[in-house]
Parts: sequence; C-alpha cells; structure tokens
Amino acid sequence: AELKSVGITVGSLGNPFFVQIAKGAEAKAKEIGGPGVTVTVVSSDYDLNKQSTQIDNFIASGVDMVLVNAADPVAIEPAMVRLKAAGIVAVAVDVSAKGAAATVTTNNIEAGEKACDYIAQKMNGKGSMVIMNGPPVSAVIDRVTGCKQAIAKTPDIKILSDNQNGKGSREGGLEVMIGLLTAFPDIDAVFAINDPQAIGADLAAKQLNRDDLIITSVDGAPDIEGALKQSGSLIQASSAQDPYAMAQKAVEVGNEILQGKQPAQATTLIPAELITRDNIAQYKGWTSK
Amino acid sequence: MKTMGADSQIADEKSAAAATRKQNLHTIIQVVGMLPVLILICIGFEFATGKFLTARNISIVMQQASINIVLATGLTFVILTGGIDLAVGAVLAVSAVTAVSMTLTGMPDLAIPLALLVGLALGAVNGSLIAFFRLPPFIVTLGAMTAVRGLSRLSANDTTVFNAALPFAWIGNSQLFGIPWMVIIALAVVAISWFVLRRTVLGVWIYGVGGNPDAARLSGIKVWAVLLFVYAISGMLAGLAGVMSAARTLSANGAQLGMGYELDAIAAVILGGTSFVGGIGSIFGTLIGALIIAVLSNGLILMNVSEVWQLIIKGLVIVGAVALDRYRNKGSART
Amino acid sequence: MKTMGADSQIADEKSAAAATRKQNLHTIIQVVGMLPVLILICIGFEFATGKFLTARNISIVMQQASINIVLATGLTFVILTGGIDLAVGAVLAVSAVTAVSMTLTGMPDLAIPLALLVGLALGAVNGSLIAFFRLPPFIVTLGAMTAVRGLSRLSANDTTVFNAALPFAWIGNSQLFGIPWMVIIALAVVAISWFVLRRTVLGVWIYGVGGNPDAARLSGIKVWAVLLFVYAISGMLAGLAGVMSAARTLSANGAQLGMGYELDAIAAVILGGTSFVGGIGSIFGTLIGALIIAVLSNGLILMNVSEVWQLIIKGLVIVGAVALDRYRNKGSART
Amino acid sequence: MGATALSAQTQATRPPTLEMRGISKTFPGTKALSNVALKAWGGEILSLMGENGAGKSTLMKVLSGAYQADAGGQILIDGEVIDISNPHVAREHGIAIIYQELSLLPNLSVAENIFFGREPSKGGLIDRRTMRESCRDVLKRLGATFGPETIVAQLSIAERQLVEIARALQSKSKILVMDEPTTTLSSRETDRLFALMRQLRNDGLAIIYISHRMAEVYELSDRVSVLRDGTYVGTLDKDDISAEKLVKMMVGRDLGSFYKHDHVAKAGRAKGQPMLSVEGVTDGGKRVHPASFTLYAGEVLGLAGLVGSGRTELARLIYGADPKAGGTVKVDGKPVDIRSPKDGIDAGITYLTEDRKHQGLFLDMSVKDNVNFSVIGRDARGGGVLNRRKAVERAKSSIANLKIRVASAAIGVGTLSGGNQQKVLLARWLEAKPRVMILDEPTRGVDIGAKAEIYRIIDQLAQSGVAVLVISSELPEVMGICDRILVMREGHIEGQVGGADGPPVTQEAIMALATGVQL
Ligand SMILES: Nc1ncnc2c1ncn2[C@@H]1O[C@H](COP(=O)(O)OP(=O)(O)OP(=O)(O)O)[C@@H](O)[C@H]1O
Ligand SMILES: Nc1ncnc2c1ncn2[C@@H]1O[C@H](COP(=O)(O)OP(=O)(O)OP(=O)(O)O)[C@@H](O)[C@H]1O
Ligand SMILES: [Mg+2]
Ligand SMILES: [Mg+2]
Repeated sequence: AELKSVGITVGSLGNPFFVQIAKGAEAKAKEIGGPGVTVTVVSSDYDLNKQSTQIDNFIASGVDMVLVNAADPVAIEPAMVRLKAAGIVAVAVDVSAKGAAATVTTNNIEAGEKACDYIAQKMNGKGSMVIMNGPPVSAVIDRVTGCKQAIAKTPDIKILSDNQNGKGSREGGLEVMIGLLTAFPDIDAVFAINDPQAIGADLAAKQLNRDDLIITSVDGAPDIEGALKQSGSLIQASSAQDPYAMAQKAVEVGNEILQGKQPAQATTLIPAELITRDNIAQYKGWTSK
Repeated sequence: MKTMGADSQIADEKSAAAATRKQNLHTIIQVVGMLPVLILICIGFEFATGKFLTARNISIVMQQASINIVLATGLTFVILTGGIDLAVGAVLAVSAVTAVSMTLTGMPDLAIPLALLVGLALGAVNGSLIAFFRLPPFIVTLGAMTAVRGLSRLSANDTTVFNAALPFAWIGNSQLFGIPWMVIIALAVVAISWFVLRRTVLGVWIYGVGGNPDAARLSGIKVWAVLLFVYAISGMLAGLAGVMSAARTLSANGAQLGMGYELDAIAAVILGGTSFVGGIGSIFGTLIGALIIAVLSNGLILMNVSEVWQLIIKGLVIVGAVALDRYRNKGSART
Repeated sequence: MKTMGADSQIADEKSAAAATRKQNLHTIIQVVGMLPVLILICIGFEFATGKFLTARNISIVMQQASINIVLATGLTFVILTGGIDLAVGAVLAVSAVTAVSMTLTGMPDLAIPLALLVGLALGAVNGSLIAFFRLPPFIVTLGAMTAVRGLSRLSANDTTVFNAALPFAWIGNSQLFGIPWMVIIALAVVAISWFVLRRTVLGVWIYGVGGNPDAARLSGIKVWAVLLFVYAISGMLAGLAGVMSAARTLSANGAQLGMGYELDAIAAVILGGTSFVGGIGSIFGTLIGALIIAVLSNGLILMNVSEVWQLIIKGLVIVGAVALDRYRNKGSART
Repeated sequence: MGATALSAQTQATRPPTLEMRGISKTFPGTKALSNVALKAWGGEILSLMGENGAGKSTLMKVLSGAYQADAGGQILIDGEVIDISNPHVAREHGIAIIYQELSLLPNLSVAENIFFGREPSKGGLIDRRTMRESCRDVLKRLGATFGPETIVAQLSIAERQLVEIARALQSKSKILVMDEPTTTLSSRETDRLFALMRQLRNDGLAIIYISHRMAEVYELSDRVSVLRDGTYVGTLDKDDISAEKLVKMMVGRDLGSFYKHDHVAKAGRAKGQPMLSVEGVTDGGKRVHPASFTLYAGEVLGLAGLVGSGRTELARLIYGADPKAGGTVKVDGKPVDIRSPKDGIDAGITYLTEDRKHQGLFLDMSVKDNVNFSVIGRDARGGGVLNRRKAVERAKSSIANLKIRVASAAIGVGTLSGGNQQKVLLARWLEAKPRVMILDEPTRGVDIGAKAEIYRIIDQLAQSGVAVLVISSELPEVMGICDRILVMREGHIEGQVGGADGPPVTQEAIMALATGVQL
C-alpha cells in the first residue's frame, strides 16, 4: 500500500509542541509518499468525544494512516478498534493509546522526574516548593506524578500546593503564580507542567520582585531556550522532548506497518533530556523552528 | 352581515381563500427555514469532495450530529421561553461519568436511569432558581455550568472512567435496519419534542410564556411550572446526551467532555430560526441547524482543509447561512 | 387647572416631591447594586486567609480584573442595546498577536494603534452585519468568534509570538504613583464609558435602542448608527484588552489567548445588573461584576482551594450573589 | 367655534400642507390601502374615520415613515413631493405622530422619552436641566401628575398615553397625527387635550385626528375624511357632518339607527345573588386604599375615575395579578384565596386588561391561539393533547360573532388593526365563560359598530347571570351600559351613583366624586 493521506488529531494546535508534531509528520509523510500526500491536522481539545468524531471523519475521508495524540490513553480504544476495522494504521504519538498499531512517545513520568530531581538538587534537599498543575490530561498527570516521585525521595522538601490549574498558558501561569506567591510567601521553587506556564511563573515572580525562585518545567520549547540563556530569568531547567523527531518517527513506523512490516517493538520511547543553564549551549532545540 | 350583497360576500370569501393560501405558503417557508441552505451546503461539499453524499458518510454525519441534536432540542424548549441554559455541556459530562461509573458498580442496570435522573435534577435546580427566585437564566446557568463542571471532575476523580464492556455500548455503536441507534434516538427526541410543542397544551404555554410572560401569567398560566419544566427537560436531555456520549466512547472524562458543547447547541437553535427573545421558533429548525453544523465539520475535514481555515470557513458559512435565510425571508421577518 | 383648589395643588406638588425622593433612593439602590455583595465576599476572604485585604493583594486583584473590566465595558454597550458580542475573546487574541508582531517589524510605534484599529474594524464588521442586514447578534458574533479565532491563529502562524523587549511592556508591568498602569487604563475606560452612557445624547440613544428598538426607530434616530457604534466600541476595547494582555505576558498566542474570555466578560456584565433584554444596566455595575469575578479567583487561590472545588464554589457564589441582590432589591424589581 | 375653521374658499386658494396621492400598501396576504388620497391644511383639524381595519393607522404610518408605501403614490408637503423613506425624514419635515399602539421607551424617564432623538445638547453632551424644565412645562399643560424623572415603565397606560401626547406636542411640528389618543383618557384629560389641540390649530398646525368616538369627532373636526376597506371614500366639511352620513360612508350601506344605538337598554336585567364581594381589599395603601363593594349576578357595575385613580390596580388585586396586602374576596358567597391570576380564573373571575399589547396578546401567535389561550387546558384531550378541531371552531365563531376583520384564524394577531386586536382579546375571555367578568376599557379602540356589538354582548352576559365589572374612562359608556357606577379617586372608592340607593346618574355627579370638587 502506498501512503497517500494522513490524518492527525492532537490535543491542541494552540500549543507549539503539537504544531511541531504536525510539521514533523507532514515532512516525513511527504518524504515517503512524495509532495502529493495530504495531511490533515485537527485539535481534539482533549475531548474524547470530539476526538472520536474526528477519527470517524478520517475514516470517511479514507486516509491511510492516523496519528493519534489520545485524549485518554485507555478510553481511546473503541476509536482505535474502528480504525483497525477500516484497515487504517493508527499510531499513537506522545501519549500511548490502547489498541494502536504502534506507539511513539516521550516518557512523561521521567520528564517530570528529571525536572524535579533538579529542583531537589538545587534546593539542597530542603525547603518548600509548589507544583503548578495544568489541564487534567494524561501527559500532565504523568509529569506531576513523576515530579512527586522525585520529591518523595527528599523528605525535607515540602509541597505547598499541587492543585492549581495554570491552563497550560502564559496568562494562566502568570495569574496562578501571583496567587500562589501571595498565599505562600516562602516558596523556594516551582515546577510548572509545561514551558508556557513556567514563563508565566517567571513573569509573576518579577512582578512581585522575587529573584530567588527556582523554576523548572517540561518541553524544551524555543521560548524556554531563550529564557535559559537570558541572565535575569529564574527558569533553571526544562525536560526537553523533541516533538518534530517524535512525529517523524511515528510516520516512519506507521509506514512500515502499512508496507506489511511489523516494527521491532510496539512502543518506541524517546527519552526526555534535561536542559539546564549549564548545558543549554549544547542543546540543538526542537528540530524545526 | 345579512344586509351584505351576495356579490361582495363571494368576493370576500375569494379573497379570504387567497389570503389563507398565501398564509399557508408563508408558513411553509417559515417551517422549511434553513433546509435549502443545508441542501446547498451538502451539494457544495459533494462537488468539492465527491465523497460527501455516500450513504456511509451521511450516516456518519447524522451520528456525529446526534449528540448536538439532543442538546439543542432541550435548549430549544428553554430558548423558546426566552431563557438560556449554559450548563448543558457540564451536565452532559456529569451524566456520562455517572453512567459509566454505575456500570462499574454492582448495579449496571441503574446506569442509564440514574444518568437521566442526575440531568433532570440538575436542570430542575436551575429551573427552580429561575422560576421561583426570578434570577436571570444566564447567570444561574453560567454558575451551574461552573459548579457542575467541578462536580463532574470530582465524581470522575479527575481521570477518565472507562468500561470496555459497557453494557449499553450498543447505543453508541450498533444499528437498527442500518440506521445507527444514536441517530434513531436523536430523531425520536426531535419527534417527541415536536409533538409536545405543537400538539399539546404545554407547548402552547411554552410559546406563550416566551412570547409574553405577563400576558401568560394574566391568562392563568403557572409560569413557574412551565419554566421548571423546560429547564428540567433541558437537563434530562443533556443527561441523555451524556449517556450517548458514554456509549460512543465507552468512557467519560469529567474535565474535558462536553466543554463548549453549549455553544454548538445554542448555535444550532439560533441557526434554526428560534429567537433569543422567546416565543418564536421550531424544533424542526433546530434539527436543520444542528445538521448544518455537523455537515460543516465533516465536509471541511473531507476536503482536507487545515484547521485554521476550517475555523475561518465555518464562521463565515454560519453568518452566511443566516444572511441567506434572512434574504430569502425578506419582508416576512419580524426582527 | 382653574377648577382645582390651591390646596390640592400644593398636595400635588408635595406628593410629586416625595415621589422624586423615593425615586432617588431607588436609583441609589439600583446604582450601588452588587457593591455590598462584593464587600461581603472580600471580608469573607480576609477572614479565611488573613492575606486578602493587603494593599498589595488588592492591587493584584485589580490588575487581574483589568482585562476583564475592559472587555466587559465594551460588552456593556452591546448588551444595553439588547445584543451580544461573543467575539471579544478572539478579537483580543488577534489584536494581541498584531501588537506583538508589529513590534518585531520595523514599525514598533504602530503596534498599539494598529491593534486597536484591528479590533475596531472587526467590531465594525459585526456591527454592520447586525445593523444593516438585521442578522441575529448571537449568530453573527458566534460566527465571528470562530472565524476570527482562525484569523488569529493564522496571523500568529500557530505559534506564540514573543518579544522579550516589548516596547510597551510598561503597560503590563509598571505603575504610576503605585497604581499599576493596567488598573489606570481599565478605570479610565470605565470612567469614559460612564460619561458616554450617562452624559451624552448617544448614551440615551443606546439605552433607548435597547429598551424598545422599534420605538427608537420610529423616533427617527438612526438605530443602525447606534448599533454600529456599540459593536465597533466593543471590538476596539477588545483590541485594547489585547494590547494589555500582550504587555503583561510580552507575548501572544493566537490559539489559546482569550479563549472563553467572552463568558467571563458577559458574566461580569450580567452580574452587574445589566439586563440581557437590553435597556437596563450600568457601567458601574459591570465594574463591580468584574471585580467579584476577579476576587473570587484570587481569593480561592489564596485559600489554596483545589481547582475542582474552586469551580464548585465559584459557581455557587455567582448564583448566590445574584440571589442575594435580588432579595435585597425585592419589591423594586419588575422582573 | 366655527370662527377658526377654514372656509372652502381659503382651501381652494391655499395649497394643502399635506397631500397624499395614490397611496397603496400591501402586506403579505392583505391589501391594507389601495390608491388612497388625503389632504390636510394648516390651521384645521381633520378627522379620519373608518371601521376597524379600514387602514387609518396604516395610512398614518406611511406618512410617518414607519411603513413604506407601494410604489406609485406621492406625498407632498407644502406642495413639494418628498420621499419619506424612514421616520427620520418624516420628522425632518415636521411630521409628528402619536401611534395607536404606544411606542415609548419603557426603561427611560418621561423627560428622556419626550425628547428622544431631539435631546437638547451642547456638543453632544445632554442638557438635562433644559430637558427637565421644558418637560415639566408640557406635562403641566396636559395636567399630568407625574414628574419628568419618572421611569415610564412605572406609569399606567393612560399616563403613558399622556407622555406620548407630550412628546408629539413638544416636537414643534407642522403636521400632527393623533391615532386614537383618547381611548384610555378620562374626560378631564380629554378636555385638556382638546383645548390644547384647538390652540395648536389656531397656531396653524395641521392636525389629523383618528377616533371612533362620534362625539369627539363632532366636537373637534373641521373636516372628516373616511376610509373603507383600504380605499378613500370621501370627505365631509364641518357643516355636512352627521352621524348618518358618516356611518353610511364608513360601512358602505345604510344601517339606519343601528349605529346610533350606542347604549343598550338595561331594563330587562334582574339583579341576582351577590356574586363578588370585595371587603377591604388593599395593596397596603400604595395605590389602593381598602376598598369594599358587592357585585351581583346579572349586574353590570361601572368603575369610573380619573387617570391614575387606582381602578386598574384594584381590579388587578381582586383578580390576583398583584399581591394583596389585606382584605378578602368572596365569590358566590364563599371566601376564596386568590394569590395568582390562575386562582382568580379558578374562582370564576376573568380580567380583560387595558394594556392589550403588553399584558394581553401574544403578538407572535395566531388569532386562533390567542382566542383559545385560556381554554386550551379545558378543551384538551387526555395527556394534554390539543383539541385542534375545537380550537378552530372557537376561533371561527369568535371571528364571526365579534366581526373580527381577519382573513384567516391562522394569521398572526400582531398584524391586525388595533380594534380587531381588542376584539380578539375580548373573545379569549368570553370563551372562558366566567361568572365574574372584569373588563378594563373593553371598547378601547373598537369602532362604533363593534362597540354596539360589545355592549350587546355585555348585556347578554348579564342577562345570563354573569356579574360584570366595567372599568371605563368614557363616561357615556359607563353611564350607558351600567346599572350602578362606583367612582374612585386617589385609591379610594369615593361613592356610588345609580342603583336603587344611589343618587341619579349624571356626568356632573360622577365628575364631582372623581375630582373631589363640587362643581
Ligand atoms: N404589519 C402588518 N402586516 C399585515 N397586515 C397588516 C399589518 N398592519 C396592518 N395590517 C392590516 O391592514 C389593515 C388595516 O389596518 P389598520 O391598522 O390600518 O386599521 P385601522 O383603520 O387603523 O383600524 P383600527 O380602527 O382598528 O385601528 C388590516 O386589515 C390589518 O390587518
Ligand atoms: N407597576 C407600577 N409601578 C408603579 N406605579 C404604578 C404601577 N402601576 C400603576 N402605578 C401607579 O398607580 C396609580 C394607579 O394606577 P391605575 O392604573 O390603577 O389607575 P386607573 O384608575 O386604572 O387609571 P388608568 O388606568 O386610567 O391610568 C397610577 O398613578 C400609576 O402611576
Ligand atoms: Mg388603527
Ligand atoms: Mg386603568
């Protein structure tokens, strides 16, 4: 079978991370199937029902492959079954998806763990911190879980708050952080579930004239590269993923299945790499900008 | 009348008959409403993609529209009384969570009744606040939307509840004589609602309360009962939509499920010609409105339009549709 | 008058004076509106956290409220005419993207004017469709919300545009005599709008169009001009809010920024006592409404209430606030 | 009085201030006007007459720019053809109009209403002081008791009518159209209004006056033009005006004495048992002080008073439309607890509102639904399913009985002429078959033929044992059809005229009670 069209459903195209996924997938698809390949990208807004509908639309339009960034790794199964029944190759990206032919993902738990290990280390194992939570989706939940696992190893670090939603955006991060800093004047460190929220937290700290905060996050987006290079910024580290490469890998794996070759292992894990102020110079960044 | 000449009487009757005919034609135009626009859009998509008007795709579109049809039908009742219900999306989520959770307990048979009941009860709470305390529907249901969303997340414990062996999965994934059950349910809801609105006393009262609440009260209508009814129904239908959604995905997520559905549902109602002021509109219009929205989403994906352009085109088509409809109805429009 | 005794004339004047006094008292109650509720909520939070009523926190709350205040002020104009503008959140996003993008080009000085102009133009498009083609405001601005969101994503190329050295960053982060510029701008917008609505001919027309559009038209005023004005103003203020938002985060994201802001803004307006039906309401009420919403968000975070409970409490307080207000105004309320 | 009337000669030599030629207006399904002509001169009062639905209001709305006439007609002002494409143009040309269905801005103050669209301003800033002062002046001239700051929504319908009139007077126009301005006014306000109209006429205004009250037309008009079925029939000069001629022109045939027969004989009515006993009903003294009276089966009781005397308010209290602060109501000797209109209806009382547009009709619904609205529950089949056949029957018979001018019962009631709308509302309450019927301004805006019909119906109701309470501001009406008349002033029932124990019914006696001034 030839690769002629690809459908992609991701959490939100408002997040540059997913835009990179779309771009990576498109580039790879065109590389494999030539410039005539059509790639359709839609946002599920993390709503499983909506995602299910989008998958049906992909089935109706007769795509060959669907990349699914599942709104829920388990509950997506019925939709994956429908894809399979229609003879379409389904590849899970970034988040695992039960019933997918293959999965290509970053280990989000590990990403959270690395970012918070770094915090624990910088805090010398004691003090108080907050976890600035985000939308309750699996990737975010995993990152928070990972972070908590890391902090659990250092009993002298107290988590003051882990239940405020920064909505995954700068504005949300800014507003929530201002509130948290007012409520808890003695915060030493912040783990933000993604880069935009970390930047928002940084802005909040500046507004309240705090310059002794440690902020880490997950993503390694271009913005955070700038922040890590900038001298005044409080952001110390981010667990970088490479969405562009991840999507390319996913299309590659999917195409193999389409050609009748089963991949060596069902899940391809792309490790998260912690970038810090110290190693930022070596960071290549997301492959495409 | 006795003194009137036979001639003038005949003339009178003739002109009356003509007027009646004109009136009927007029009513038909009103009732048919946006149908021509829908057909136009469908034909457009067929030309553009060649895949649109296949039996399978039509069935998919209908199925996709079905949840919105059910929500929008409930909202039609509410909007006909001049109110609004912003909570339907959140109620849908709570009910879906309830339904799925119940199937995981020892009493799976109670799943659907309980989900409907939860919807009904939440709707009734809104209705009571609006009917008895005369609070503005927008604020009450906005508050409810927020609070119920919290409730749905609480009840799902902020994760997705999932049951691969959902006993009522047939609702979401099976067919009867080739027609998906989702579609059958949605159409049944439309038919029953049409009957209630057009053929029962309650229906006339609903239109009356929306058209002129003071006059309705002075005519001896229990306005509070009518209001309570419409919000309760809207809640119950949101509950039903929740069950349908759960049946389709075998799962429910308290946080994201149903987010923004209220806007799509309201859009369907208003696109279908129901007036925000109350007292004017029809269920049939709502059906067409919901189909237009579903067709747009489906067709644009079939055409492989990028998401950004989907948004732009969808927005423009929605405005264009009402503009076209207004133009078609020109003169007959009462605001 | 001749046959009337002097006595009865005096009595007449006396009772007229009494009526005027009553009227004034009534007006004061109306104007003060939700203020007592706001104060109550503030006191509650102070008791619960001990950190709420500090100068710094109050300044923070005001700052957080400021964007919503500006949006809600624009919406007050629209809702007073009996309309609605759902597009403000999307317009905010487009304007913010425009402003930030412009600073990255050779003409950073044009950033703010252009952002305002974009907002104004988009508002004027909505206004024209509503005023000239008599399309329902809900559908027009819902369509606009969708299409403009597409536009904003298109213009930001689906990424976050970012300028660490934003020339107008002072708007978002500096103060004048200890008062944040954001707050000064928001209050200035409120003051000017109050003036327009209460002291100018245009203001009376806006109220009139909302109270009875047919009668307003029959009075020979240009209803279309009034409608065009309110939607254009709403668009322009959304543009201003976009500038403020950009100044605060030094960036703009076409996809997420402003999502759902319209609901918060509408809630502020309605909470502030402006009626959806049109013709009734005040800017001052809107200010209080926006503050209530901001105080709730801030106070609940200070109390470190989990997000789920924040939602539930927020929803209940919003409903409770209008209920309390209705109770307080009892008797004086004519629906 | 004839001194100021124009002679035929001056009319011939002077161009008319207003001339309308060949005006036609078609609505979907109806031709409301066809080729109508009209002339009016400055310095005269021209009355416009015609049956309900003849097209009077439509013609005036064409003049005011509210409606666009069909192509082919012409409107000339001072001999110049103008194109009245919207109300703004009409106003610019000095046309002011009082619409039959009030068109005020309920949420604004009286002053703001009166000056709406013409606000005194300095550079766009509204000059409230000037506005208030001049508003106070006009209100005083009209004898209104409310002030410029009052919100219009708080006024009774009659008071609103005064605001409308004040607005038209204030507008400094040269053509003033008044479409049934007196239907809710009592004689005192009416007299004041007429005095003002004469003064304006003498100042050179052209006034077009529409009314169904013959007496008013006689009293005021310099000329009368008549419309019938949307066509122009003719014009009578002052000296030619007679009831017979007018009626003949209006209905197109000779009806002899029928139309003069405004008042029905009430001899045959037998007073029965006390049907409605009202004891100390009050709203707490705000608008109605404790009021007591008894209404007997088979009796027609009138309730007279000046504008704002509290008649409507008392009726609403009895009916349950507003909450009572005290007092009891007995129906047929049994105390009933009435807290809502539904309770009132269940107790056998109905109330026909004076404000048909806002509190009576469902303008977006059909004539059929409006007529049936209060009885559909009673007619319904099992499960609340509508009995549509019955509804159609009721609508048809109502249309026939009350001579409602409408092409079909399925037509929206909002498109009917004012008088026909009133008949639809009356039909609704007749269908409810009450034991006690409260009628608030029942003949508001209906033509003389229909008025006689309504009087006949009221008489029939009484004959059949219904107790009828009629609130009316038209003294000849209450005097003509009622057995007894109660008179209210400032929320009190001041006294009674007529009946076995009361003083004889005279206009003077009623006015004395109503004003508290012995003439
Ligand atoms: N907007 C409308 N749509 C359709 N028909 C209308 C409309 N307005 C008026 N008509 C019809 O035009 C005819 C004339 O109505 P009009 O209101 O001018 O009568 P009128 O002479 O003022 O009567 P009345 O004495 O009862 O006020 C009526 O048959 C009426 O039903
Ligand atoms: N809803 C209201 N709010 C405030 N005042 C009102 C209201 N309704 C009526 N009033 C006042 O109450 C007084 C009595 O009004 P009501 O309508 O009962 O008088 P009425 O005798 O029926 O006279 P008419 O109807 O001819 O004006 C009036 O002065 C009026 O201004
Ligand atoms: Mg008329
Ligand atoms: Mg009255």
